[in-house]
Order: sequence, then C-alpha cells, then structure tokens
Amino acid sequence: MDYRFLPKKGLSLFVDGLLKDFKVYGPVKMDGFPVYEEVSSAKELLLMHSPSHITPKKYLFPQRETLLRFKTGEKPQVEHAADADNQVLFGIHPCDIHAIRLLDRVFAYGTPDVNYLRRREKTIIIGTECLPDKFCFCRSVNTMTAANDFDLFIHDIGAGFLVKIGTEKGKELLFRHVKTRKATIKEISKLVEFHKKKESMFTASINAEPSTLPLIYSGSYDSPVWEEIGKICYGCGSCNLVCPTCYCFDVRDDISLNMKDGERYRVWDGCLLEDFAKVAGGHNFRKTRGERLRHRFNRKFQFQVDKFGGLFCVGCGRCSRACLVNINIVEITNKLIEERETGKKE
Amino acid sequence: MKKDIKVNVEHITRVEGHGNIVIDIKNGRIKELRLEIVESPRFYEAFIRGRRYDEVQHIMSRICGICAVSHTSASLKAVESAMGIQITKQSALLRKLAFHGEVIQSHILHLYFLVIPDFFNVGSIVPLASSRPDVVRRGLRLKKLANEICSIVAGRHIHPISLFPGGVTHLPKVSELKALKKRLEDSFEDLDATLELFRSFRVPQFSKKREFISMKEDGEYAFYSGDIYSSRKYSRKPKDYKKVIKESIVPYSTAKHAAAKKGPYMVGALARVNNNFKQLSKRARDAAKGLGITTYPYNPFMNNAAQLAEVYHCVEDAIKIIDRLISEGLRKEELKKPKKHGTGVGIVEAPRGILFHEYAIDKNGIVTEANCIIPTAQNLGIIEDDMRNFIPSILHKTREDITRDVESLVRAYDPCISCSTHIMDVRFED
Amino acid sequence: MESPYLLRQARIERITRLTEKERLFRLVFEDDKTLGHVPGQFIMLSIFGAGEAPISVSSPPDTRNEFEICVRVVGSLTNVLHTLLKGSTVGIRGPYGKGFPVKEIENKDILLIAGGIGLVPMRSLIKTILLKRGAYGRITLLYGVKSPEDILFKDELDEWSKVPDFDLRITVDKPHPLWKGHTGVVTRYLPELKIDAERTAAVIVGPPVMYKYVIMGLGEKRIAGHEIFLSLERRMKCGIGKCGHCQINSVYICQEGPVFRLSDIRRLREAI
Amino acid sequence: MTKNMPKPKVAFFSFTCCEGCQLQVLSCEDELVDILNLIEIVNFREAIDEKRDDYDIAFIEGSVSRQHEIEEVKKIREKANVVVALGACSSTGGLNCLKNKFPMEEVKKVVYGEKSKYYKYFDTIPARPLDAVIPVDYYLHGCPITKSEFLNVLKALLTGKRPDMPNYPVCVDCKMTGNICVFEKGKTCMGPVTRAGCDAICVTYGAVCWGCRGTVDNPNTESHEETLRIYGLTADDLVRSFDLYGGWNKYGGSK
Ligand SMILES: Cc1cc2nc3c(=O)[nH]c(=O)nc-3n(C[C@H](O)[C@H](O)[C@H](O)COP(=O)(O)OP(=O)(O)OC[C@H]3O[C@@H](n4cnc5c(N)ncnc54)[C@H](O)[C@@H]3O)c2cc1C
Ligand code: SF4
Ligand code: SF4
Ligand code: SF4
Repeated sequence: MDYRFLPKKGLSLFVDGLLKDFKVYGPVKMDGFPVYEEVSSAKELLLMHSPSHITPKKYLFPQRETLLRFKTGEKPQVEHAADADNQVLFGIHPCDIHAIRLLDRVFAYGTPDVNYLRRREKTIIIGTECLPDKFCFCRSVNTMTAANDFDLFIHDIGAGFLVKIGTEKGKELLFRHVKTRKATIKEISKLVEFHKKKESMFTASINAEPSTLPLIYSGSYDSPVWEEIGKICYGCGSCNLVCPTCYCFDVRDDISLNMKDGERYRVWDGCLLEDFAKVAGGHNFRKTRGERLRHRFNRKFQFQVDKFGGLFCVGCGRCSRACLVNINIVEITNKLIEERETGKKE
Repeated sequence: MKKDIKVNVEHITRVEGHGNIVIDIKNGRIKELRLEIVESPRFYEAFIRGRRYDEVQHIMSRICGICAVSHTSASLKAVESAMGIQITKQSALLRKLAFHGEVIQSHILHLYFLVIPDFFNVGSIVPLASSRPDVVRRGLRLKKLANEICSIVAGRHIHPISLFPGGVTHLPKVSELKALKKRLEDSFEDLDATLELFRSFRVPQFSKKREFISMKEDGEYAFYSGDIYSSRKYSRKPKDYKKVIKESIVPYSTAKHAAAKKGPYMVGALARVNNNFKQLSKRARDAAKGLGITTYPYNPFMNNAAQLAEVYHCVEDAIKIIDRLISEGLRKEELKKPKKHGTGVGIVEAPRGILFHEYAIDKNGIVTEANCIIPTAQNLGIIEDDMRNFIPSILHKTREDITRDVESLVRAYDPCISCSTHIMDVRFED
Repeated sequence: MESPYLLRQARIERITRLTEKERLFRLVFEDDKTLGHVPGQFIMLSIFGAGEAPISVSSPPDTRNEFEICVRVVGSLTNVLHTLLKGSTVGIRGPYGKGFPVKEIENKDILLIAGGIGLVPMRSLIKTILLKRGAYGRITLLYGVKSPEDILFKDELDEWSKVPDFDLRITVDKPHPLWKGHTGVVTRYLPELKIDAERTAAVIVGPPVMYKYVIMGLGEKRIAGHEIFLSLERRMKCGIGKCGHCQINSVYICQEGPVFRLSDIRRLREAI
Repeated sequence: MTKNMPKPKVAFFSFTCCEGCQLQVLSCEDELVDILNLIEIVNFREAIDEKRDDYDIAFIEGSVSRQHEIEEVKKIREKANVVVALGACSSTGGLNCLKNKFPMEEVKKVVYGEKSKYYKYFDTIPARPLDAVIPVDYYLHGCPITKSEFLNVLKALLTGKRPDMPNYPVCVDCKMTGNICVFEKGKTCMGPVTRAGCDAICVTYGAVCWGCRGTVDNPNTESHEETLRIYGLTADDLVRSFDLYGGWNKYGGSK
C-alpha cells in the first residue's frame, strides 16, 4: 500500500482543489455535535472526533430520492431519474467505510440498484481516523480500521498528514492538487501507534468473537430480552435511521398539481416503525415492538450475515446513542451471550 | 327619504372570524344597528393560568392565525418584562424582521384577497384569477414574499417557532438573508403596480372626527416597541394601559368593546400612519400621499391606503434590518434567563392596531393571571359608530347596495374577529 | 445500466367485474413480447400518481403478449385501478419471484387449498395443469370464502368441476340463507378428503391466518413437508430484494418466494 | 384514462379556532391558481362571498365548542361525501381543550367578569374534536397544518387515492432532517409519541416538539413519561406537557 506525506498546510490546498470539481461533504460541528454537511473550506472540517449523529450514507442513499419521472395521460411517459453529482465524502471514519462496503454489496447483488450505484460511482471517499466515545465498539466487530474501500485515507500525524492511497482515482486527485512525498517508515508507524492507542480507548465491547454472533443470535430467538426491551422501546425508528447499514425504504408517488406529471420516489423506512410489515387487510407480521427489535438486531448479526456474508453492524454505536430509552446494542448482545453461556452451564 | 330596510348579514365574508351585521331601519331612522361577534369564545386568559412562562408565547400565538407573530411578540414582551429579561440587539432585530413579514402578509392578504373584489365588483378573487390573472398573481407574489420573511426568521408565519422568551432560537443563514433582500428589492415593482391599482379605485367619501390610538417611539415608526399615544395628544407608558382603555361587554358580542375616556377610538394602520406619519420611510410617505393621505384623514375607508403605505415602509425597513444583520455578523446567542417574577405588560402594533398582553407570573415561572386587549375589539365601538353615521348618506341606495357598502365599511377596518373574543377587565354597561 | 424501476406499458383490454371488490383485468403489452411468467409469480403493477403494488398473475403462461390479473380494492393503487376504463395504460415490471413447481408435481394428485383471493394465483396454476391434464393425477380444490358473494371465477369453477377427476369444494365461512353448499373454514373439510398421501402434492394460497391450521390439517393427512407448497404474502415495495419489507429472517419473499416448499421454511420463524 | 369527473366542489368551514389552518391554505401561493383549476370552491367564508351547500368535500377547521356548532357540523356531514378535519383543533381538539379542565363558570368569570354569569351568550360546551360529533374521513394534523400535507390530501382525493397519514413519531422526521435531538441538549420533547408529518419543523427552528399533531396510533406513553421524568420534569411539568394538545382525551373526552 502506498503512503504519502502531505505537509500541514497542504490540506486546505487539497480541499480547495477538490472544491473546484466536486461538492465536498465532511464532518462539521452543529450545536456542538458532529454532523455531515457540505463544506466550503478545510477549516470547517472536524477531523478527529467520535461518529456523527446522522450517518453519511445520506449522500449515497438520500433520505428521499427520485426514481422515476413520469407524465400521465393517454400514453403515459416515464424516464429514469439518476441525478447524481460528483462528490467527495471527506472525513469518513473506518466504521462508515465498512458500512459503505456493505451497502455496495446490497445494492449491487441480484438486480442492481442503478440509482445507488450511479451515485456511488461518482463518489470519492476520503477516510480519516476517529476517537471512540462510550458507545463505539468497532473494535469488537473488526471494523476499527479500514484496509481498503476508500480512495484516500488521511491521518494527522502532527507535522503533517499521512495519506494512504486506496485507488488510482484517489492518487490522481491527490497528485493533481498538492505536492506530497513518499512517507517514511517512521511516519507510517505513527498510524500503527495511533491504532494501538485507539484500541485502548474503548469502554464498550462485545464479549464474544464476532464470528460467533450469528449463532448466538439464532439461539436467542425466544430470549425474554426482546419482550423486556420491547416494553420500553418507542418504536420511533431512530435506531434505523441513524444506522449506516440500514437501507430499507418505502416507494411513493407524487403527482404535481397540474395532475399531469410527477415522480416516483423512495424514502427511508425503518423496521421498528409500526406499519413496516403491515399488509393490506391489516395483518401485521411484526406487531409488537419486541418482535420488531428482534428483527432489527438479527438483521445486524444474523439475517444479513447469512445473505451477504459479514456482520451488518459496524460498531458505530449510533443506534444506542440515538435511543432515548437507552436500548444499547452492546449491552443487549452481551446479555444474549451471557444467557447462552449460563444456559449452557445449567 | 323615509324607508324601511332590514339588513341581516349572517357571517360576513372576507373577514377573519365570524361576525353578523344587523341593521333595522324604520321610516328612514335607524332603530337597531349591531355588529354581532358570534365567534365562539375560547377563554385564553383563563386557561393560560397554570402554564409555564416559556409556553405562553406558544399558546397565545394561537389566539389568531393571521396575527400570530404579533400575539407571540406581545406575549414575549409581557413575559420578558415580568421576569426582567433583556434580549440582545440581534434578537430584537430578528423579531422586528419577522414582525415586518407579518404586517406585509396581513396587509397584502387584506388588500388583495378581501378588499380588491369589492372594487372589481366580484365576490372573491376566484373570478379574478381568470379575468385579471396579473392582479391575482401579483398579490400572491407579494404574499409569498411576506411569508418567506417569517419562514426564514421564525420557521413559519402562522405560529412562529423561533421567537422565544430571552431571544430567538434560530439564526437565518447569511445566504438566505441575501436572497431575501434581493427579493424585497425586486418587490417594489409589484408594490408600485399595486399603488397604481389602488389609485384607480374610488374611495367612498365619509369622514367623521375621531380619536386615533397607536404606539409611538422616538427614532422609528413604532411597530414593535414604544409607548401608547393618542391623537388627542397624550401618551402613556405601556404598563398604564388600563388608564387609557376601558372594556365592557355587550350582550350580543363575544368580543368586548373598548373605549377611551372620550368614547370609542380607532386603532390600526390609519391610526399609526396619522400619528407617526413623519417616521414612515420615504417611499411609504410618497405612497401615502399618492393615495390621498395628505391631510389628517378621518375617513375609515382610508385605512386601506394606510395599509399599502405601511407595506412600503415594512419592505424598506426589512431591507435595512437585513443590511444591519449582515454587516454586524450573525452570532449564536444563548437565550437570556429570567431574573425576577411579577407582572408585565407587552404591547405591539399588530397589523390591525395596538395589542396588549399582560401577565402575572409567580416565582415558579407559572402564569397566575392574564389579560389581552385585541385591536379589533378596540375598533368595534367605532365601527358601530361609523355605521350609524355612514348609513344616512347611503340610504337612497338599494338594499343590496347598502348591504355591500356597509360590509365594505366593516371590511375596511380589516376586523380580525377570531382573535377578538378574549379580553379581560370588564366593566358592564348597567 | 437500466433502472430496475422502469416499466413496460400495458393496455387494459378487458375488465370483468367478479365481485363487489374484485375485478379481472386482461392486459396487453404495447410491444409484442410476452410476460414470460410461470404460475405463482407476480408483477409490480403501477399507475402513475397512485403507486405500485405486487399483484399475482392470474392467467397461465401465454405465448402471446397478454396476461390477466385479478385485483381486490383495498387502498390507494387498487382503488384507482378500479376507476380505470378499458383502453387505459398501466405500468408493469416483472415477473418476479419463484412460482409453483409445475414440472415437479407432474404425475401427482394435486390438492389445492385456496382462501379468498388466494384463488387468483391458484387460477394460473389450475389453468396450466388443465392444459396438460393427462400429466397430473386427481385434482382437489378446496376453496374457502367469507360469503357466497365473494366467490371468484364462478363460471370457471363450474367448468373445472366438470373436468374428470376434479373434486371441487367451496365453503363459505358463515351460514348463509342462499347458500346450499358447505359452510365453515376450509380446514373442516380436510378430514373427509380421501387422500393418498404418498402421491399427493398440496398447494396453499390464502390469507395469513389460514396457513397454520391448513398445515396442521395436512400434517394429519400425512402429507410430507416437501410436498406442500405455499405462497406467502408480505408488504413489498421494490420486488427486487432491496426495500426490506418482505424480509422474513434471511429470506426475501420477492426473491426466494412467494412460493415456498413447506419443508424449507418450517424452521423459518415468523414465516407462518 | 379515468372516468370523466366534473370538478369536485369543495367547501371550507371554520369553527372554534384561530383560522390559521385556512390561512395556511391561502398561503399556498404558488399552487393557488392550479388549485382553482382543479376544484370549485363553493364555500370559504374567509376568502369568498359565495355560500353554497352542494359540496362534495368539506374541510372543517376548528373544535366544536358550542351547542349550535354540533348541529352545524352534523348538517355538513350530511351534505359532504368526504369530510376532512383541518388542523389540530378539529383533529384532536387542539389547544381549545385546555379550557375543559376548568369549570365553565370559572372561565367565563375570568374572561368576561363577575356579571357574565347572567349572559348565556358566552356559554360553551367542553371543546372537542370533530370526530367526537361526526364521523371524519381524513385528518390533517398540526397546529397549523402543513401546506404540503394539505396539497397531498387534496391531490389524493382528486386521484382517488387514500391520503397517507404518517403513523410514526416525529423522531423520524427529525432524523430525516438531520436535527440533533433536543434531549442531547438537555431539553425535553413530545416528539417520540407525536405523529410525524411536519418535518420536525419546531425542532429545526430551535424549539422542541410540542405535540401539536396528536399521538401516533400506539404511543408508548409510559416509556415517554419515564424518559421525561429522567430528564428532570416534575409531575406538574408532565401534566402540562401531555395536556397541551392532549386535553380532549384527558379531560372528559372520548371518541
Ligand atoms: C406476492 C403478492 C401477490 C399479490 N397478489 C395480489 C393479487 O393478485 N390481487 C390482489 O388484489 N392483491 C394481491 N396482493 C396484495 C396487494 O399487493 C395489496 O393489496 C396492494 O399492495 C394494495 O395496494 P394499495 O396501494 O391499493 O393499498 P395501500 O394504499 O398501500 O394500502 C395498503 C394498506 O393500507 C390499509 N388501508 C387501505 N385502505 C385503508 C383505509 N381506508 N383506511 C385505513 N387503512 C387502509 C390496508 O389495510 C393496507 O394495510 C399481493 C401481494 C403480494 C405480496
Ligand atoms: S446497528 Fe447500531 S452500532 Fe451497528 S452499525 Fe447500525 S447504528 Fe451502528
Ligand atoms: S431508537 Fe430506541 S426507542 Fe427508538 S425504535 Fe430504536 S430501540 Fe426503539
Ligand atoms: S428532538 Fe424530539 S422529535 Fe426530534 S428526535 Fe429528539 S425526541 Fe424525537
């Protein structure tokens, strides 16, 4: 892997360069909290922080996205909408890089989802390191570092930035806008040191090997946990909406007031919301909040794993952070692990 | 001319809220004449008791959808005065900006939706949408601009969100303000066209001397701050409002009537323009003159002209405020905290005239007593007076024409009946 | 790359009112390509402005560019569909999903159990089987509806009942003054059926509540799980395995279903 | 090619309220001309003189709070094919129901004075939502309604669709908008039990969700009370929060 060294002042030059050809989105502070927004200079970027409250997946899979544009009438007409701008996602943390890798897989398998893939194609991903807070547990699900799936990865090593090159496209962009030199072994080792330090910073962790989690979850279908947390859960779907790997959606039509043209669009949906699995006739296949929670947790640790390979939780802790009643994915998972272990003992 | 005429307009249209006009003329003499307010009373002053000081503006805003910013502002000012809260300059500027949005919105709505149909002799703007689409679209453009001012500052016009005790909870973006300024500047073309249109209308000639009460402030045309001022040349501090105004109930109205020492008085755009003419912006003064406000008109029909002049003023002043906000730079500010408790009065010039809110707040920040005096309630007495004096001059007309003319008269006041149904401190006419 | 949400346009060529709530629509593609479906598959039907919904194909595979659907009025799209006139254009994508194992069940006795509009996809299967009548054994169709007015395809049921070795039993949920036939839920008639479990394949399509009891009944008849096929209904928004609505555990109904072999999903919690 | 339908006739009525929701309709500045092409407005006292009784769709704003209003809304129900409750006052009773927890004589006295007891004119009945009096087909929630929801319902009615009404809490809108949850800032919020559809505009503009749209179908109110308590609300505060827009169910009302 190719590592380059970018001097301190090079960063703003680089961002300015990117801004010429791309919309650039990155982590910034809003009301004191990290969020992703469009940025217009490097100095707005929040380059070393815990995860953002809302995920950057919105730039690849927007909250509301037009799929088709149509004209009604005798002979309806329809065209595919694929509005995607060239964009740079700057400051994507390893967990989110992994999440994007998973979304790539979901939207590409079987019948490819052109809307997502077209956006993805036009997106440059520039990763950065981060600081775990009390909800982060990426170390427990092997997503603390990202080896690839980015175009560039930039890490602040004091005197300047260590830039890891992930793709040719990334390299070309870097070289086009700023002067860098080959990083020294010493500089590269700073990243390793940082990872060591980061590893020691986690307060949350799952008490089992990631590879055992699908089995633990499949054995916990009838655990009393689901009903317990179902009682306190609001069914507000916050956990779904902030999760970087939740991708369910609803499809709706909007017709304009002339009643002649309109669009078909999709919006984020969430399996915790009451009507998610309701069908015509009123039957709800996951009526209780407990059932819906079980479904969501299992999607992260079992169902999608069966289907796509790899855990679908990247340990960002956002769902726990967003949950008003403190339903914590690490605690629940540990509880299930414990139930299983004590169950075995008996 | 001795004739018998009965006019009974149930639920007068193109006004805010429910009111009836009842006129009974026997032998050419008025036997009975009433403006009945049949809007259901809602008892805001009663149920606001027990609520916390930082919910008051949210609740009191709901007194009226059309002057929600005014009620919110009066309410905030009363609470802030009761609790010793001094808001920052920036907050005051933003609140004033939203206030201008409301005045423009309300006046344009009145002029274009409620009044213009009378001049075109149609029942609403609906037929105008096809016969005079230019007029309708212009009205809608101006109204939209007014809505945008409120949206950018306060989230929306109807029940503004970010106006909060201690300041404002949201800052507009500089880019939004710049875009808004551009649109405000562009709107003069539409305003001038509006002015031309209203110049072409024939305003009924009717004049009767009266007292005008409004706010007055040194240094600026008073909407958001100032003292109580009367055309009879006296002024009072806001807290002394009860010394100026007395309310009474009449058995056919859920809105109370108000009177000053010398009887009924008029509030609203005409009162303000008459009392504070010199402080209007340049273009506003020109517009006022262009519409015939050269002397000190007592003709209530001139209220429409005064409204249009005020729209000019608000647009110009809004541009000034935006310039100031941008040049001074927008800063995030914490809401100012209460320092004490007690009683406080807040007054503002709502689009329809001076508006009073007063609360008593206890040491836990809970409202224990409240009183509001709404502009339309203050105008009810003078409206009836005017009807009484106006009718003889139109008695020669047909019943339909009389009805229409009287309705126009009532409408000229732009009465806002839905909010005029809650008033306190009653004195009965025994 | 083409968007999977794009549609083929089809013209409504015939509308037949079957009941108060259900109508049969014969659709013809604007181009001359066939739909190319197998019985049990579904399409995504759409009307611009009203939305999109999964609907089973009700006609048997056809070499022409035509097919039929039967739709019950329940909500947005279905309401608007029922106001359309002959000649209107609708959008179609699909066919999607896995259908009934028409080939595999050849040479077997076929037990068909349908509830309500479950008969709609079943009709496609029945017609396919009848086209090759000789390849199948005895056919039994147990059809349950709420009341006599809800019976779909009355004429066709009549015809089928005249086919040799076709045992048709219709039952209505509640006793009805004008109804002389069977009453009660379909499961009531399972015990009295003469079934050679060894050579029978069963197919079930109906409302969610029906499955559990029918499966129990079939168990008593000793029909093996791998000889029982059922079509599951879930909410669906994309039809291509993305939107997540139809997911049961690791299974996406729109991809691996809607027709499943019972033995494959017996352990799939939440499936039945 | 749907069956040819004449322009539907639409009426707007207003009962006990601030008329803000009707005004919100008039605030559809960009759409108003198109709307007038699609429907025929036959009754809209705030904006037009015409008052006809041959309407298909009635939008009714305001709570019912006087005896004669009961008769009036019943008459409207008889004439209209579709009745849409316009805004919080008519959908859930809205703020008006706050007065229900005080005795009538008391509120009369507070507002109109001691002698008001001699005047029947000021008498009201407990304020109530429309569906406490007549069946309602669709609801437009919110104080005030949102323009986009109004337009969506109108378009749905015109296309024959069933209008969508979100059955998920405001937290969803908040997350979609990208707001930071106010609980993170130490404030409290009614959003987790309140029906969405407002784009969480109050949170976006720096306030909290007040609950004006009423609750979702199955709100977890126990959990919410617990959360609010944890965040420091007193028993009084709790009552106040749930009262503000939930007064009808709390004080005497049921459907
Ligand atoms: C694989 C598959 C095959 C299918 N095949 C067929 C078929 O062949 N024929 C067929 O008719 N259906 C079929 N369905 C069901 C069909 O997809 C649904 O009926 C359809 O999606 C309804 O769409 P809609 O837009 O009309 O309803 P929607 O507007 O989406 O309404 C759906 C939901 O809203 C509820 N609802 C509807 N009206 C109201 C109301 N007034 N008030 C409150 N709630 C209401 C319904 O109960 C339902 O829960 C099939 C489903 C699947 C999954
Ligand atoms: S499940 Fe929770 S912790 Fe895991 S990726 Fe999603 S939001 Fe992050
Ligand atoms: S965020 Fe918490 S309360 Fe909301 S749905 Fe998820 S688990 Fe339930
Ligand atoms: S601010 Fe309120 S509505 Fe928004 S997420 Fe938080 S609790 Fe929910």
